Amino acid sequence: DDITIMSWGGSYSAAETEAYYKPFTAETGIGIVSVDADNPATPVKAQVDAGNVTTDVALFLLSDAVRLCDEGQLMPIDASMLPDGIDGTPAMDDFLEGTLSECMVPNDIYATAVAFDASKFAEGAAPSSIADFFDTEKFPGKRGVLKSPKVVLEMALMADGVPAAEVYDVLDTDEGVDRAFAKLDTIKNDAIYWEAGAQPPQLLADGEVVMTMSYNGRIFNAAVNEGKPFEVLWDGQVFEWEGYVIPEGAPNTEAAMEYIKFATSSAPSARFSERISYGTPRKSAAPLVGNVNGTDIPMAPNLPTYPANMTNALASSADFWVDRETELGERFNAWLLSN
Amino acid sequence: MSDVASQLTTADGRPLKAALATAQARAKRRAFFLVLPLLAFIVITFAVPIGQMLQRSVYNDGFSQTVPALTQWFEANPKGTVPDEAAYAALASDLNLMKETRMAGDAGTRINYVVSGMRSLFTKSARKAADLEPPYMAALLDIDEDWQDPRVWNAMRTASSPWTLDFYTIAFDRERDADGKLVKVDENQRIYFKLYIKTFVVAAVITAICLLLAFPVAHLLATLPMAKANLLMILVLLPFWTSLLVRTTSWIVLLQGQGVINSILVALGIIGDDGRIQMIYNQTGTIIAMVHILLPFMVLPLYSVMRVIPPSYTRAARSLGATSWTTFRRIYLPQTIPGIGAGVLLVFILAVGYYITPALVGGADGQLFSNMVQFHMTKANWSMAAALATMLLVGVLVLYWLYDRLIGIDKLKLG
Amino acid sequence: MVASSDNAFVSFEHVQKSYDGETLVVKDLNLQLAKGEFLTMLGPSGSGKTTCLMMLAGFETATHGEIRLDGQPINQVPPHKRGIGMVFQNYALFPHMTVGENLAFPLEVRGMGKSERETKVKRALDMVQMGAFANRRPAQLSGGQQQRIALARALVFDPKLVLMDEPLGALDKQLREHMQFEIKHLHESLGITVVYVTHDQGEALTMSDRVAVFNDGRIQQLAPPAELYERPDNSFVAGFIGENNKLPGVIEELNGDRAVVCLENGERIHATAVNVRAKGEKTLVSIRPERVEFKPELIPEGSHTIDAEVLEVIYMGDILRTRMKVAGHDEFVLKCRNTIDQVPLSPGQRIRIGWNPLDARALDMI
Amino acid sequence: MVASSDNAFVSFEHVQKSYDGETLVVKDLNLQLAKGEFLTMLGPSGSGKTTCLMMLAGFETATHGEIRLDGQPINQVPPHKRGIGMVFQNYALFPHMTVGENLAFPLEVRGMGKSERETKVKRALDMVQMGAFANRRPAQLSGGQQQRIALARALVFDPKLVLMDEPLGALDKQLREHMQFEIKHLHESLGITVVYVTHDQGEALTMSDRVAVFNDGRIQQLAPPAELYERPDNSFVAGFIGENNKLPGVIEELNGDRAVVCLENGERIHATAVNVRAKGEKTLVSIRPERVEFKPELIPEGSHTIDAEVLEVIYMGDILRTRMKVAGHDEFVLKCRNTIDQVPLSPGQRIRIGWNPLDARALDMI
Amino acid sequence: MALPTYASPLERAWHATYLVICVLVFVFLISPILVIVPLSFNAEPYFTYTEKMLSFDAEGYSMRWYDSLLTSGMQASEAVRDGAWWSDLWHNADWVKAAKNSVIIGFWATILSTILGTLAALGLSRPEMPWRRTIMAILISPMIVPIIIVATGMFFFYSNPCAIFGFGCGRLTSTYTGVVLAHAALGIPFVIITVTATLSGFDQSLIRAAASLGANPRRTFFKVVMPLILPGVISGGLFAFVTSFDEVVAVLFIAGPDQQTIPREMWSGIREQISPAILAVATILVVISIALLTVVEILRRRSERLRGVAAH
Ligand SMILES: Nc1ncnc2c1ncn2[C@@H]1O[C@H](COP(=O)(O)OP(=O)(O)OP(=O)(O)O)[C@@H](O)[C@H]1O
Ligand SMILES: Nc1ncnc2c1ncn2[C@@H]1O[C@H](COP(=O)(O)OP(=O)(O)OP(=O)(O)O)[C@@H](O)[C@H]1O
Ligand SMILES: NCCCCNCCCN
Ligand SMILES: [Mg+2]
Ligand SMILES: [Mg+2]
Repeated sequence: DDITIMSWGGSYSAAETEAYYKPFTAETGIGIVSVDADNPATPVKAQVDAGNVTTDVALFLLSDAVRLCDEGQLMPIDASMLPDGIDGTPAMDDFLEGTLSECMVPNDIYATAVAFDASKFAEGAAPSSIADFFDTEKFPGKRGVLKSPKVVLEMALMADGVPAAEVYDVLDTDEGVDRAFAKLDTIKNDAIYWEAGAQPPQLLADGEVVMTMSYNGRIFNAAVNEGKPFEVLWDGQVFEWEGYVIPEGAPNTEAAMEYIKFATSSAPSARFSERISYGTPRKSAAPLVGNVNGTDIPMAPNLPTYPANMTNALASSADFWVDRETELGERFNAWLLSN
Repeated sequence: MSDVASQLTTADGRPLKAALATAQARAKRRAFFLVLPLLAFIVITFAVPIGQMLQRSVYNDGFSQTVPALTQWFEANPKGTVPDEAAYAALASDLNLMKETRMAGDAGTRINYVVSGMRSLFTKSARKAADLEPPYMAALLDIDEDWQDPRVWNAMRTASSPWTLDFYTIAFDRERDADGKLVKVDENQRIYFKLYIKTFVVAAVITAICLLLAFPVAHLLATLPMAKANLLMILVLLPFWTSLLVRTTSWIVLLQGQGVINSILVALGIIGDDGRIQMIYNQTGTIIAMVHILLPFMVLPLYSVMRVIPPSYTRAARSLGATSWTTFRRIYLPQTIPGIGAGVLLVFILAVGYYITPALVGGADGQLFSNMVQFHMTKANWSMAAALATMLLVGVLVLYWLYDRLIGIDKLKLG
Repeated sequence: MVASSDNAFVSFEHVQKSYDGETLVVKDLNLQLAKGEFLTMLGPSGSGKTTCLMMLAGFETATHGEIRLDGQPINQVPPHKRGIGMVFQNYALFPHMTVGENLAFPLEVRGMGKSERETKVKRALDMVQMGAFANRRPAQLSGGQQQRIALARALVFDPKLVLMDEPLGALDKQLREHMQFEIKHLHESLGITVVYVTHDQGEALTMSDRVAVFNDGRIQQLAPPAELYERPDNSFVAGFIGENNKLPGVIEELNGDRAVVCLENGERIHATAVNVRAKGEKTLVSIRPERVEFKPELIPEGSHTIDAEVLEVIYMGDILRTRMKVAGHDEFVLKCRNTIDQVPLSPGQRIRIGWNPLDARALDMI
Repeated sequence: MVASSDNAFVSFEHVQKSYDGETLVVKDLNLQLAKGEFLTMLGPSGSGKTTCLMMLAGFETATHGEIRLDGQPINQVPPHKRGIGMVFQNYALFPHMTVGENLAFPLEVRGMGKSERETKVKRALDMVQMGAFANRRPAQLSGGQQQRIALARALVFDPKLVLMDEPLGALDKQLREHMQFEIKHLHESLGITVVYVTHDQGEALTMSDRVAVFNDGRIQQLAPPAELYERPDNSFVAGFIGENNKLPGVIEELNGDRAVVCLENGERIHATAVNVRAKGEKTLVSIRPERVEFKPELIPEGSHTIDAEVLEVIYMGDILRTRMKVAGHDEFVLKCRNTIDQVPLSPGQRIRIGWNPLDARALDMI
Repeated sequence: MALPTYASPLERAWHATYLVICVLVFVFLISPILVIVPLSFNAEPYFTYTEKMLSFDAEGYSMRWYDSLLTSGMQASEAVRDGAWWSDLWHNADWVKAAKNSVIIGFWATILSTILGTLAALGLSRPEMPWRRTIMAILISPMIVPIIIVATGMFFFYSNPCAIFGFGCGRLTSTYTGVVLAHAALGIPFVIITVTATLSGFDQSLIRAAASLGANPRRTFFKVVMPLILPGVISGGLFAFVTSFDEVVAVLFIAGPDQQTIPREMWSGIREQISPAILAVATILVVISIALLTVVEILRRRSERLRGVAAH
């Protein structure tokens, strides 16, 4: 039987197709119907609520996976059933700390980071820290800001000097929230907001902004595939992982499980990372990641998981956002509207 | 007059009005049967689904379905009762149920809408529910102090019934304080009401601009010979065929700082390179792009009405001494009212409901009320989205009613 | 020819109509029409003629009463199955069709073949002398041309009943006479039934089997033309049909159908009593202008003669209309044939006029 | 009264008009109108009357020639400054305004105050007997009522020139006569100039100072009513105005304005030569029905008498129209006044009729 | 449109202004379309006029987006472009499939909404129509409710349409019928509003005339009413079609993988990548619609000529 996989579409799904779908079908004979969604969590939740589930596997952000899992809408996945790493490490140990959760098997780790067009800055005068993003004196000009409290508030605090490890403690207090918004105030007049991942490279290419928050994969794409002089600033970025879930009531749970086992095993995971610059959550897969598919540029240094990129990085807290998203979302929207 | 009328009767003594009504009943039925298929269609394919959806704005069983014990306790104890050990015992039993049915998330989410940050209270406690031992109050407070927060208990009491007005409370920028009284939320959390008003204002501005731009064009098209008019009509229709997404993107290309228009102006020396005009990522951008998208919705109804206005009326007016302007204002314009009405209705309502374009070109303050609906939909907060949608719906219906009152839907029908 | 309500082709029984529930536009209409009859409705503007036609055609519903067509209550038959041809007062030509297409329309809906259709359309167009206009749009026609097309369209499918609402109103005399002839001819040769509305009394009198005079939502008189003209039932009819000299007075003597009336200036005249009941009643004595003579040699024996002062002579082609002052009334009219040997009267002239007392009719005072 | 082209109030000079660039609807129109004149356009349907009015009012442009109003080429003056009141053939009442608003409109655009406006509107409505209808919408009026409103609206603002396109066509005789009187009265008391289109010859003849007979895009004759009727320039005019008996024949003798015509049955008659030029020419002898007598005692001395066979007697109220066969033609008509002592003729009867040879007019053969 | 000779200077000035305004509005309407056409040939994946494009350097232009349109989804896109390749394209290419779906769904949704909507507008425009305002409000409500609510609500309902009667009867989601019904509902307000407005100027006596000539209501409708209100019906139908043709949210929820439409295809991965491919699609659609409109206009003129009606 065919299985239906719902994912992000675009280059993300293109990478999945090459790294997972085609080899999986070749190996098992199970066909794959690929469906895209703006954010798969929304239609999946609707499908489960309506008792009309057509999706077998979906790719979720961690926070969505936690939320829907708590609500009983995703099948719990016993991580111990996952295949061992290619080096023999049991699955439970092979996945990076904390990335496994009750209902989701992680697929990749992506980061939202600051990026800029290197050609627009003199040698050595390029932004070098997250604080620079908020420094309009030193770096006048527009900047692209993600239109979401998540990530943005964390970055604001880090730019304001809060160490990554303390960000959520601070943000959990009213003063911390005020502090984050106060920091945001400093760039409010210079901000161009974006929502779609494709917008930041466009903004950079058009010269509309001097720097922008962006998903690291998009910047990498522009740089490697189109030769754009775009660079990612590996400081104060926020990373999160996303992965596969099985909706409660999915029509083909067995084949779905087969697929997840296959896709999240070491070799395919590495193949995936060669095709899009998101890090693999499998420790055993990291060394397998070679050059960017079809080039001789090594992929590893461009991944959010590359140790040198992780010096001042923050792991997005699903627990925090599950609790506070509604409230902070409303406050963020109110802040956007206020002058 | 009507006194006399009510006394008027037909030959056999029936009131004339009644006789008239009977005589017209057939005609009424016939008219109604023409509408019936569509009405049935809309009711089945649209009204029922939407009704069910909007019902969620007052119905949310995320909490109520997993708290049988607490519900009993709430029924037995009036509002304001300080939760006692029995209450906590009920809570513990319900937490156990949540754990079994994996509903803690649902329950927590429901309470979290009202008291922020309380979702994890439920998931966390449910996870540990199996280990709870009496006295439950102490045990639960041991897990989290928040269990004695009266706001949580108030929220649980309200949410123990699936029927609720909580979401409208939020939509009106209100919340319940510890005593359960309705108060305004913090200044920096107030958003919906302001946005609501703003949305209608922006829609009105867009409608007005569309009307101003569409009127001359529709008039030109209506007065030109058919052959020429049809050629020009292509110019109106082309944008129409083009995806909304593409057109919106195209406006970004045109309007942005380094965009086509600014670059042309710079090249012509009209503005300096550092004097580029900010035409997008603000209200201006939203309005320009939306006017462009909605303009055909104004032009076409105007055109189809203008095309059939006989020239003899304008002639008559001129012969009676009216200047061309007066003729236009007093004779032509009133006869285009059905078209204006249709266009205004279309454009305004569409403008109120748009969210993609404002999101893409609107910048910080470019979002409209529908963006909020969208926001909650993507967060799967059906109830909140439904409440906001209902507000939008009611707002438009009130305007529709006003329009009917002031101008009259019947103005859509002359005579 | 006159139909009873049982075997009537068309019958209106106690029909009332109100548009607004406040005023009755048709008050109590009773009318029977035999098959093949030519009935004309005549009446002042706004008296409900068009409304009656519309009810008969099925486009307005009577608020009360019953209308039957061929014995069937009309409500049972949808308008398009009634086989009624209709000429609308505003023509109602289809603006998007050419003249030819307008005419072909009723034939087409009857499934008539193309060649037969074309023949019929051509014949109908020729009848109204519009053969050359088949390809025009209605907007490109003059008013009279439009009316002719409307007429042709109502007749082209040989309906058994034709309703015509002032079908010749926009035509000149020549053409009107030609069309009157054509209509009469069709009526007779095809045996169709016609309900005709006109403002032209000549038309009404010459064409109709019977004329219904409408006023104020009621039929005032329903009679063959001559009877209507010669023996009007009331002074509305007398006044409405043809020209009429009216002298107010009081009945002094009443003797069967003979009356003596005292005019306002005290003069006594003899008259035929028509609508008066008692001595002392106020009356209007009506005398048709053509029954009044002024040449002494033409005033018949036994005529009543009276003094008159000529006020105005109006040239009307075949007739010279002479207005004069008689018994204190200055609207008294006399018609002289415009013959070459006519004695010309001139304003200010005083003459003596006379009429046969049988021609003076004492009517009710309205 | 007749204007020369210099001092004329309205003048058409060599005006041509074509709608489609193919056929000329108006061919060569020359017409001068003096201030205060009442001119009527009479002509068959489609002869270009409305088109002329439209050009004068400025709604159609002449393809050729010049129209002047008050000495100025009309092209220079916008319609609303021409001060022309117009009654449109299709009324053109504003559907979105009530009757009262329709009437107030021309006053309002002239900036007249409210109370004055109301007075004037009321007076105009009363004039057309529509006082009670001020609050109706046009769609709620009968055809005749709409026409009356259109008339009132064209007159309410006291224009100096009024164009009326069949303004009384939808009215019954009584009302029409009343309105004719009102229009004439306004014309005389206010000194307004009127261009009037009508199909009613009686109306044309009684109301006008001059009548322009249109045919085929040209003015066939432009003359005062009596002249038109008595001395038509050509057989189109003779045939178009009034009723006419036409006997075809050949000129046998021509002597100044006296001619002897040989009719088709060989009979010879005397006639006045009007439009004939030579012996042997074909001609139509026209004799007005009212100039023909059949009572032997009334046939004047020196009359030409001829045999006739009565074919049909048509009742027309004041007149009995008798159709008979004369000299082989069966459309010969004679009109008898419907008097009580009239000798009734009946179909089949053979009589001898006569007319004064001066009344027989030998015209061109069309 | 020519101004009469008596027009005052003010009128002339206004007339000129009016024409200028019209021209400007047309420019406004069309410029976004003009802008996207060259960009669809951009060699780069951005909506930016690059230096190379501006200097008309051939390198700045490419067909890559058109190529990607054709080949994406094909089984063997690299094969020689022979008959098999084209057949592969026709059956498997994502955009071709999407185009087919868009046309099919748009067509049926338009038919459904135009027929039902016109019928209802006829009833609504009769003076004797009872409860007109309320019914009108119900009928235009699909336009008022935010589309995202509509889509979700419909998804829930269409998942098991018989649930309100308490039993199951299959689902409408992931079916053509479901998408067509949803799109028809969304298109109906446009038809209602435009047709009602057009009917308001309609001379009712023409309907009577047709009936008196023996035409039954159906015939009257098609032969008399329809041709006269056609501009309104067409613009209503056009609105309905475009609504369907440009609709993505309802498709997102209701359509299955087999019912992907053009906008849905554009939407795919829009978060991930917006590429000039969507501009290429837009350009192709523009070309097709110009061709269609031109053909329609030529046919119209031909039929006028054949019927011997002077052009007006
Ligand atoms: N808009 C038009 N396009 C083409 N031809 C037209 C147009 N209007 C009128 N005509 C033609 O011009 C001729 C003159 O029309 P006009 O309306 O002036 O006649 P009319 O004398 O007023 O006739 P009626 O007495 O019937 O109203 C007619 O043959 C008519 O068919
Ligand atoms: N739709 C309507 N609504 C209200 N009143 C109407 C309507 N139609 C006609 N009337 C009124 O009904 C009365 C009769 O109208 P109808 O049209 O039958 O008159 P008519 O005899 O045909 O007059 P005319 O000779 O002027 O055409 C008039 O007073 C008119 O104002
Ligand atoms: N707020 C939702 C952000 C979703 C970002 N997804 C990025 C996916 C990268 N593969
Ligand atoms: Mg009438
Ligand atoms: Mg005319």
